[in-house]
Amino acid sequence: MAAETGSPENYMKLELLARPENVALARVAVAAFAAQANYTLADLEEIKLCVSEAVSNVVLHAYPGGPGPVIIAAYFRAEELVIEVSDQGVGIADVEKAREAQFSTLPDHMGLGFVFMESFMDTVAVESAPGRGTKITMTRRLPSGIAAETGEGKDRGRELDP
Amino acid sequence: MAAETGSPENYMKLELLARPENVALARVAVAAFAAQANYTLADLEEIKLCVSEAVSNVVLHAYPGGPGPVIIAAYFRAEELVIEVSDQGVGIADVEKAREAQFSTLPDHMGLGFVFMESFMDTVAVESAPGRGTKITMTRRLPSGIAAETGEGKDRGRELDP
Amino acid sequence: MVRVEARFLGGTLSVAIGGELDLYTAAEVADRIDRALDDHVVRQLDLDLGAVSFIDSSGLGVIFGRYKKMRHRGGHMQITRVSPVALRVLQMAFVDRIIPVVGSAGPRPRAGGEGSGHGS
Amino acid sequence: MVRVEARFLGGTLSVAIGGELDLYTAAEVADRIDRALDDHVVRQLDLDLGAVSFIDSSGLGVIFGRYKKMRHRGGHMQITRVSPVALRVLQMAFVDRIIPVVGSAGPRPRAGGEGSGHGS
Ligand SMILES: Nc1ncnc2c1ncn2[C@@H]1O[C@H](COP(=O)(O)OP(=O)(O)O)[C@@H](O)[C@H]1O
Ligand SMILES: Nc1ncnc2c1ncn2[C@@H]1O[C@H](COP(=O)(O)OP(=O)(O)O)[C@@H](O)[C@H]1O
Repeated sequence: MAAETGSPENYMKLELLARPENVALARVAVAAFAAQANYTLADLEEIKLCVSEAVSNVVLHAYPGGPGPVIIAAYFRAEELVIEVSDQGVGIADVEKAREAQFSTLPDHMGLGFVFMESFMDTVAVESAPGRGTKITMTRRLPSGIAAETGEGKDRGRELDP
Repeated sequence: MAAETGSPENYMKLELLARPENVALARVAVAAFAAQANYTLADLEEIKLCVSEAVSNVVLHAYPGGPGPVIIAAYFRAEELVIEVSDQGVGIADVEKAREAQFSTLPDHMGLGFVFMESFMDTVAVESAPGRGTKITMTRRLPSGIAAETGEGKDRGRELDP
Repeated sequence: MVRVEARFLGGTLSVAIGGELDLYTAAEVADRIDRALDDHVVRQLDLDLGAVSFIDSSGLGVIFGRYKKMRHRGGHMQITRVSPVALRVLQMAFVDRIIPVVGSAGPRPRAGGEGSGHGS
Repeated sequence: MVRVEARFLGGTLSVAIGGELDLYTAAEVADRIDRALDDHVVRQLDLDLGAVSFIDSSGLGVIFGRYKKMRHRGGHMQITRVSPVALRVLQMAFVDRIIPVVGSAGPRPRAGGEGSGHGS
């Protein structure tokens, strides 16, 4: 059982309404999933941060007419954890510009969301088109030794707070 | 924002592989969602327990040939929280019998899952047919005063551990 | 998210369980206790559930299974400490009427132990 | 999951934030600080982030927004304590190069306060 933990076929898919109070739920769920690999607590903090940024972006930008769905998927693949955050919202006209540091279409926003995602993840891909929603795919290398996870990894990994 | 918290339209839908290591994730996610209403910590413990029982049942019974998907949905409706746990597994031939205390088709199992769900939830409905999967729908009344939730409720509700 | 600590002293095996006792952790907990039971001639099994933060019917199954095992061997079993969360679940299933619960929630008594330690 | 505690004493408003500082809690935290800023003639804003368990760019926005407000009013702002998690995020965004961080993680200094208390 423990040996299968974090093995490639495991996945989670979470659908929520893109509202501020659901952002914490999204990051807690992904962190609890990621904890099945033996990431350190610091790793899990960084993963939480990136999920928080991607989901907050959907809340802030995707649905100006009122909250729509945000889908958070995560799975293990070969040597990495893959996290996808997608919406069916307005989309991004200029993805290059959106990814620039300090660029934000909202006043009073620092435009740091993409900066954080790129800092803490190994890869960040953005698929988006105006009117056709946005999908962010982030990957993060698994900690070494995942296949050898033991009861100790189980202990440590699940000690999370929301 | 806070006033909308826990309002009827909010929902979550989580799909996981029915494996033992995912049971904790399911109950943490639902508890974090339920915490948006101002349930007490004891209420949230009971909700966690029922989700754990329903999801464990899918892991144990639904897919003898190897793990398939389990879908955990939750939403607020009028005066209650609704939690649905469904699978596309083998189904239950005799639902009446399955719900009896101490009935289990597995040796060494105590047959307490349904007993717990019925003890801690206000209603528990089972839809199932052999070969067509199972859907458990549980409801639990909202704590009084949900519409009046304040920052304090926000404080208390989210202090959860997996 | 589960911790198991076992100590054997004078015929009594004392096992402290902490964390979450569910379908995922149940097999491991049962296995650790059973290994300790097989290593010694145990007349009494004392279970400390004071640090259990979550328990469901799979967790109860582990406890009840150990109880049956001790009975089968002609030994005794009791629960020396139990967290409030765990006590409610034990009571709900009437397990507390079968397995004596002699302690309750409270600060953990210092383990006095020269006994042989068993993993953690 | 956020706590805000404000004390005013001798021209200095001291605000301690605990818990999660994200999109959901940001507006409330900003609002509580701004109300305290409006109630007093504040020359200095001391922010204690020692108990912040999570912060993302929305949380940083609150902090940076208060900094801009204090600057605009001709006052000063500093961060007196910061949890390790929060420090990393501040550093990543170079916010620590703009807003002085004078303290670091450690046990929370006793609030000496006769100052007027503001909510919690
Ligand atoms: N899911 C999304 N839907 C629509 N637009 C988005 C989405 N995510 C990001 N954007 C756009 O990209 C810009 C930059 O995003 P980001 O770097 O996170 O900064 P911020 O959220 O602070 O504006 C946003 O201002 C917005 O215009
Ligand atoms: N999702 C499910 N799919 C198939 N069978 C199920 C499912 N849930 C419950 N059952 C059946 O109902 C019985 C009673 O369930 P329960 O009261 O939870 O006890 P236990 O899980 O200990 O057997 C199970 O033994 C099983 O035969």
